[in-house]
Amino acid sequence: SGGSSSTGKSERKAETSACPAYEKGTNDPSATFTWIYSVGNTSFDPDKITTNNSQMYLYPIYDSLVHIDAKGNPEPMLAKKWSIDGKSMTLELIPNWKYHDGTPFDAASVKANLDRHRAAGSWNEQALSDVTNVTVVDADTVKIDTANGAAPLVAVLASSAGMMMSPSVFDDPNQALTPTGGSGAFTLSGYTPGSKVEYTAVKNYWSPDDLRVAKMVYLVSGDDNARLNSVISGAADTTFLRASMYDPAKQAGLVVCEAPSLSSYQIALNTEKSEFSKKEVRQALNYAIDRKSLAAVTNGFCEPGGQMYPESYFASDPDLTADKYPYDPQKAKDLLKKAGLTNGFEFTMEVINLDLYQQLAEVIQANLQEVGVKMNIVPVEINKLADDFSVSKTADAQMSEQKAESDPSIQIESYYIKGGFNNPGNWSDPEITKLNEEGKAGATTDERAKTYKKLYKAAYDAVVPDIVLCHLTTPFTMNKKVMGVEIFADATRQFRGVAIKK
Amino acid sequence: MLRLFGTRLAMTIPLLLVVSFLIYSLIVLVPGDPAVALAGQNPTPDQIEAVREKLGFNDPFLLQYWHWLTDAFHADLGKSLFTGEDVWSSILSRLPVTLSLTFLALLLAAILGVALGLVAGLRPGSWIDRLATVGASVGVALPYFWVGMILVLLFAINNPILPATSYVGLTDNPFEWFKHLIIPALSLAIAPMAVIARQTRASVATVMTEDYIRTADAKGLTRKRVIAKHALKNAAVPVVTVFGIEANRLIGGTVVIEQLFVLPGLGQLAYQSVFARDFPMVQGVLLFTAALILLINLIVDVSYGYFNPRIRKA
Amino acid sequence: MSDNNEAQEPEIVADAAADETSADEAAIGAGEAVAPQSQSIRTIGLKRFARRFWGNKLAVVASVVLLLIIVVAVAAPLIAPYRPDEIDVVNRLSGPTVQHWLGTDSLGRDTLSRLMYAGRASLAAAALAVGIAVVVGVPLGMLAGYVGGKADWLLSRAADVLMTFPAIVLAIAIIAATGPGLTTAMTALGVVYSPRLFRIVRSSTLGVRAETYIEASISIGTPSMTIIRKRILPNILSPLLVQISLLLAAALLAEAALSLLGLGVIPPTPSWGNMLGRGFADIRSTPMLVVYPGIAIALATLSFNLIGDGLRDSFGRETRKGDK
Amino acid sequence: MSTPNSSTQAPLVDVRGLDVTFEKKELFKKARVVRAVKDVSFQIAEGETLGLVGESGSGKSTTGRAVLQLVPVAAGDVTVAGQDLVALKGKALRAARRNMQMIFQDPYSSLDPSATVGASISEPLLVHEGMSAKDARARAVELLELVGLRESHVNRYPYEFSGGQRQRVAIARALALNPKFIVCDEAVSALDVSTQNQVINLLEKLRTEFGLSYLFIAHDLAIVRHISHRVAVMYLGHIVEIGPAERVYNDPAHPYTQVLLSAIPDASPYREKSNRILLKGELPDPANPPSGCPFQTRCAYVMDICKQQMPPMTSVDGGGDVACHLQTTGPALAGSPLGDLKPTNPAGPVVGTGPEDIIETTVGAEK
Amino acid sequence: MSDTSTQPLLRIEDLQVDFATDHGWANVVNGVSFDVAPNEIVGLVGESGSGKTVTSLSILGLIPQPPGRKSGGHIWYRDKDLTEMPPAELRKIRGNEISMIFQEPMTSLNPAFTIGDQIAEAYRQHRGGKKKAAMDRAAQMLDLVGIPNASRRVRDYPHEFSGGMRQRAMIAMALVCDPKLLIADEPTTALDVTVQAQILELLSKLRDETGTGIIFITHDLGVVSELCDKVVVMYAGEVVETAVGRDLFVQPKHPYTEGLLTAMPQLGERGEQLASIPGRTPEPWAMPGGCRFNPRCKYTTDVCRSGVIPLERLGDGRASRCARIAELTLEGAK
Ligand SMILES: Nc1ncnc2c1ncn2[C@@H]1O[C@H](COP(=O)(O)OP(=O)(O)OP(=O)(O)O)[C@@H](O)[C@H]1O
Ligand SMILES: Nc1ncnc2c1ncn2[C@@H]1O[C@H](COP(=O)(O)OP(=O)(O)OP(=O)(O)O)[C@@H](O)[C@H]1O
Ligand SMILES: [Mg+2]
Ligand SMILES: [Mg+2]
Ligand code: NI
Repeated sequence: SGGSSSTGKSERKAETSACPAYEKGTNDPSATFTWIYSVGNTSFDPDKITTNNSQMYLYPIYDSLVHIDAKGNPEPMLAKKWSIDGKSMTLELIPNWKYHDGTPFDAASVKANLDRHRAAGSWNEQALSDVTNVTVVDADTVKIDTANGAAPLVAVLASSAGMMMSPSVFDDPNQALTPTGGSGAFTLSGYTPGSKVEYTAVKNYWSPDDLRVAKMVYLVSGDDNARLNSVISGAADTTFLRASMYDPAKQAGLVVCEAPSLSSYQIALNTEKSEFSKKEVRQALNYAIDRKSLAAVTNGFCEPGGQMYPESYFASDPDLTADKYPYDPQKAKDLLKKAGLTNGFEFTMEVINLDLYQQLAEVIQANLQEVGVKMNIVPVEINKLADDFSVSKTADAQMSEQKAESDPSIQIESYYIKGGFNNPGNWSDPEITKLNEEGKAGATTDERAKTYKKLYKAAYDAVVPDIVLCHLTTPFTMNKKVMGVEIFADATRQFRGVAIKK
Repeated sequence: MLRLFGTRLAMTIPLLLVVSFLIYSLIVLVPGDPAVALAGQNPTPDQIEAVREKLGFNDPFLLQYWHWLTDAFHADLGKSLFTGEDVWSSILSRLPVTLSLTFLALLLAAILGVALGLVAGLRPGSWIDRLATVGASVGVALPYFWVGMILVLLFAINNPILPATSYVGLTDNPFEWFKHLIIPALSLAIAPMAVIARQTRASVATVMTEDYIRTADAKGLTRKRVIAKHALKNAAVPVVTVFGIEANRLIGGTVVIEQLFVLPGLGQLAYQSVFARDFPMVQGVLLFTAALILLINLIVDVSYGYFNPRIRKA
Repeated sequence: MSDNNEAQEPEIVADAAADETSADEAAIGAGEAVAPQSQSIRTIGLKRFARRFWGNKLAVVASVVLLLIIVVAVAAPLIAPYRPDEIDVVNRLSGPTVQHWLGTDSLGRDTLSRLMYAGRASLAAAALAVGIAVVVGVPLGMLAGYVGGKADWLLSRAADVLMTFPAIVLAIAIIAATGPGLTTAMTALGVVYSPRLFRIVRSSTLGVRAETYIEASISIGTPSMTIIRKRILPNILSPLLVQISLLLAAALLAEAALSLLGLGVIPPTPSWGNMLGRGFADIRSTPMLVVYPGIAIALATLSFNLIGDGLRDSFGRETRKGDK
Repeated sequence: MSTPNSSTQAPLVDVRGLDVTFEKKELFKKARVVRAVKDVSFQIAEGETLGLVGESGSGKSTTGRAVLQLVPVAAGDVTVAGQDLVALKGKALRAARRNMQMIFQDPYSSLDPSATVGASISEPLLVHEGMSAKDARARAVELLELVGLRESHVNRYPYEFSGGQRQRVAIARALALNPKFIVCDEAVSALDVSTQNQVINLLEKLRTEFGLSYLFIAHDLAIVRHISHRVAVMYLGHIVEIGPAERVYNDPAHPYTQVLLSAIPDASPYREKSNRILLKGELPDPANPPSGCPFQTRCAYVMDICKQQMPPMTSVDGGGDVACHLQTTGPALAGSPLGDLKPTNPAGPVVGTGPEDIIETTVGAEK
Repeated sequence: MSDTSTQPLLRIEDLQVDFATDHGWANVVNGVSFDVAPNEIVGLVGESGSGKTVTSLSILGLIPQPPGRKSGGHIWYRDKDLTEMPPAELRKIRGNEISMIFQEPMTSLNPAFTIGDQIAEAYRQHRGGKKKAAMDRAAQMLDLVGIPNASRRVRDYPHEFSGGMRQRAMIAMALVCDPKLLIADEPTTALDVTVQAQILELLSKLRDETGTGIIFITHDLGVVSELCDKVVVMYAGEVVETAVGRDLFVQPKHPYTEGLLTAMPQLGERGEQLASIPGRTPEPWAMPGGCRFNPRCKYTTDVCRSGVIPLERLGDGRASRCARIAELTLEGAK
């Protein structure tokens, strides 16, 4: 293979190309679907997981109350209907369903699950922290009360916080490795930690249209090449691609599809440190960075962006495109001058010690050098990044991938609100704080969209201490037999309804 | 021999204890707190503290060590902070990969190295000797990870005849097992092979000039017998020594190679858990590795007794 | 007896004169002129060493190659066509072109320039690691070997403990504790290598300690420190130098391995190891990015090894068979 | 010929009851204690040479090194030039070393191979005299000339010298501080006969010139005879016989001395071949010595008492002392020449027929 | 005394051996000729480096090649030329009909195998048979050479033997196949006089009992005088003198022999000047022209400095390589 094939490079634009859809009647119901991902699971108990990625391994086993589809729209699941009334939400449950251990699925069990999810020490505690009360209205109805607004709950109940597990196994520590109290389409039939998870379909699933294979296998391999090779060699059916694997996958004759995600690369600044408390400085940084170059380094899999989420998401301001921050070193210099920093300044940025992040950091470093800002790069592993920036607050800045939370309010609070985890400098803006409260109380998505448009405009005006670089798109690759794979914008990897051609 | 084994074993155990203490303190005294990662994506300080308390990080250091050590005696090395897996069983589940890899690599290195060294050492100064010597120098200098990359390039990318990554169990499919391991094993084997060849050459060449070889010749023994009986056994001691050293180094190399070839072995486990600050896992893996290496040293030591009867008494 | 003294003198002189020729021959080789008396001791010693080393063609070539690598690394700012961090994203991952003889990397930086600069970090890293190992290992080794007893026992056991971990595993653990970076990584390696030097120095010292000339110095009443400095050190120098050059080779490889894993030299500073790591990600599209740094590492390592071998052969004590 | 002045004043070297033990520690085993030197006493007068002979491993070197305090002394007194060395430590001991020097057996390993001979000879001067490097060099040249080498040799390395020349360098180094006493430990054993003779001649010349005293250790009895005024015979760490060379060689009082002398091959076509006495077995393990007399296991004249009691030192006619029961309690044997005795050991030496036994035969006589 | 007029057991004819050195090929054995009869002990004497070992190794083809090479001459064993013999055949003779004892008892035994094993091995190689039988034979041989408790000590390793015992074990190994010729290369040099006496005794008894021919190499003239029937003196790779019986000691026929004899310290008076030969043996790559001894010889004249000086037969089994031997009267041992 020659070096020239990938030199289309910076011309490539992020695009959307759907993966092959399910064609009715062509599937093999006894087939096995194999997915290969980069990191493994941490627990099979929805309250005991320790990473967001782990949820992926739980979706086949546990159904949640609400389902968020690939584009981010809520759909019914274990709750066939719900209504929101300001600060409370009422859910109507599906009838005649049992947990895998035979315990009936009813309102009492839902309340028990929600109470367990929001108890101290649960992974989901934070997501449900606004919930004040859960009541059983009747056998099929549950009501949830919140302190600030029930709107964000819809999305939250589509995550691990809405997953339902048989109450009879709540206290069984073995669930972490051998779950038996699931409520979803599959049960766990084999597990090799760090390398392989095997699921077998349950009989008489309540939604037979969403179950089209007999087995699913999730493999784990941290290496990009390896994952691609597995798909090429047939050891796996589907995997996600990193930029560098895109061309090889195409060359190998595999199906490649792509969709925008809610994840973005961003730099968070500690406003207590360095010169970041000055708005001009933050603005200058935004102008100094050449987002197009960054996009090129990612091979076009990260679209330049100027706000927290891509414009396609409901919580965004469609006017705030990357063009709001064109690459303009002169303007950056002027701003720095205005801030009294004619000679620039120096700071240290921690980045995740993965190759791509470091490459991006190096480009940024070169950009900033041009406007007289010296940025030192310290690569650290992902756990330490949070520790240094958010807990011990020793880092000046950090660059990482921000993955979507179930609801925009969570991320907003983390970055823009005083006391937020990713806001070690306790930066705040009264307008944003106010709009955030408003957004949480919004009854409908439309209503909330309006609020968030205002919020992000305010964020732009105040120049939040969080420099969004670009929004990622996710490419998947698969062999020609796979049907019905959807790429979820929120980066949850769900394969509900996937099928294999006969 | 048994007695020698006993003596050496008795010397190994205190060593292992000291090593265990070193491992434990090294990892626990490391800055950086796994509790932060464990407390979730956007945790509060209270949550972090709660996690810390739960994991016993707030106990006095020596007490923590004592608990860990006594548990270790019952083959209980704790559980992974992140996956909840039992450390001991994760080690066991990953052991076959690393053992397969090291075993295959060492086997390749030993067989090819000794054969090459023997051929060269029996004809010092000949063209084959010079070729082997230069080859060995180059072999020692080649970075094993680079060799791995180049082999991948040659045999997995340019001519895709071998898989570049992943592992298949020996019992699942021996042929696939071999196919998946041959590139990583070969990369790991090159340097030790060269070192062993060099050492074998040197000691065979030296031994062949020893007086007792002349004695054996003077007895009228056949050339084959002189080499096979009198030369080899004496030449073996330094070869076994470098074999031990190389085995140790090779186990270190698995960390990089497993990372490169995505083999779910101990090296990968060690590397990943070091960076996740998964203390129990790191401690367990390091302790296990140390024990493994001590075992290799022990075997090497005891084998001296076979090759060199002088040592048997000591 | 005094009467005989006169008769004895010429005999001894004759003996000495007869020896003189052969001694000189052994010193400077047949055919060369007898060294003038004014010639200093060092030159005679060095000359013998140089003659032997010169005879080892491989080692000579290796020295030249190494020298070249060092010169290129040191002079990189003067001779490299580009700065190592000159990013040109548009021309990323290009093959060899007129502007970029060896092509560019994933950020469009000139591979040739980076290779030149990388030599600095890689060589400095190796030197630092071995330097630390020398500072730690050599004095302790001499102490343990010379003094023996409890100190020796303790130090040797400490070395045993350190040797129980594969070098790279221990280095990773130390780096995990202290954070990555050239200095910490190489300090870690230095610590890991010090027991190796310690052992070699200790055993060489033990060997020299048992030599009669040490007992002779003791019997003269020479203080221990003087003995260690003037008698032991020069005599363990050859195994030490050999070991150091071999260790430099090992350190170079280890630096590369650590940088490859992202634990060594931190980008954007190029080192052969981190270039290799970066290159591997693009191996499918631009395999040469893996090939070049690997060749650089192998060449430098090979040079160190061959020089080490050459030193070993050239240092060997001159023995004269049949001369009792 | 100059004779040593003895008896008139205190001896230069006075060794009394010297004991040296080596301990070899082993894991899980009792430490192996080797008493390498046991209750050894002798005196050396100014200008006198005491020869020390014995089998390999009998403790000759250890005795020499213990006198110079190069190995720890377990018991006994060593006085050299009126100074009690055993009591000295550290700096004082180092200072005392200028009076006594040593020449070692192996001329190859006794000189630092990486130092010039000039540097080796200068070492004592720099240490004790605090001389400048230049003065030390000048003195080194003088010393080289004294031992028959030349100025041009001063900047050479040991490997450029022959064994004999090296031994001369070692002698020059030993002489640097004008010592009174030199221990020569097998100083000529590694040399060819001809070279050996030159070195012996040199040592003799220096002794007479500077009034040196030597403790001359060797296993070649002919050489010892040539250079020594008095001779001591060691066996298994003990001095079994000591006395004037003349008397010891012509009229040995200890059976072991007799064996040693009879074993020397003689090239002279004129001398009568003496009866050779062959010694049975091996030197006993010094860590596990026999009871009673150390020679008892191999002695041709062994008596019951020999197996129980260590014989005391008794004086012998013709000078010197011997530790042998034959000389004291033996059946009416005290004082009579050993040569007249009939062997009494019924178990082995005489009656045995296998070669492992002591056989008395005539060797080398005309056939 | 043995009868030397019968056909010799071994005849060395004009042997030439070279070694590769830094200075090119060096001739270390030059035209050596002598023979050994059955039941005869031939002493080969000379200073260190005179070529004694190389000569003896040549007999069994044991010269290390490289760096050595035989560049001329023949070695006749009975009627076979050992130098022309195919290796396989030579191996049948080695250790069987001709065997050898080496100079260094400490290093000539293989440290990794038991003494018994090493002796038995030689026996089985040539005589075959069961291992057990060979071990019994080994024990018997050890017993013969005077190792007490032989049947137990066959199981010992070399390091468990003292130097004297090892040398005796070497002798046992050499004798295990009842050789016709025994080559003993300085078997006693490393040993104490008392042990030396035991071994000399053993060898002379052996000759008396089995009629084995022995080449005994030493640099100690005293030993030669006591043990040997015939003496061959070597200097710088050449035979300079041969003599029968003790004639050599009464009147040497070569200045070098004279030098050796007068240098021997006598058990007589102390304190006399000891004689010595000035200078040293020349290095093999820098041999002087003419008589190789001429730079050290006190009788040197111009005739000694050039040309080839032949080994001249003088009758009575004597020969000398001295150009001036007719005019000189040399001094023997005292
Ligand atoms: N440093 C030492 N440690 C332990 N044992 C020793 C040491 N030096 C000597 N010995 C033992 O002491 C005894 C006497 O040894 P020594 O060297 O004095 O004998 P020697 O008479 O000089 O022998 P040789 O003639 O072989 O030189 C021997 O048994 C020897 O093994
Ligand atoms: N393997 C060898 N390589 C080079 N030269 C050798 C070798 N073996 C012997 N020689 C040379 O051959 C010459 C004769 O050596 P040889 O060993 O025969 O002497 P020797 O008479 O046995 O002396 P010694 O009494 O020391 O045993 C010497 O100059 C020696 O340097
Ligand atoms: Mg000694
Ligand atoms: Mg020899
Ligand atoms: Ni006089």
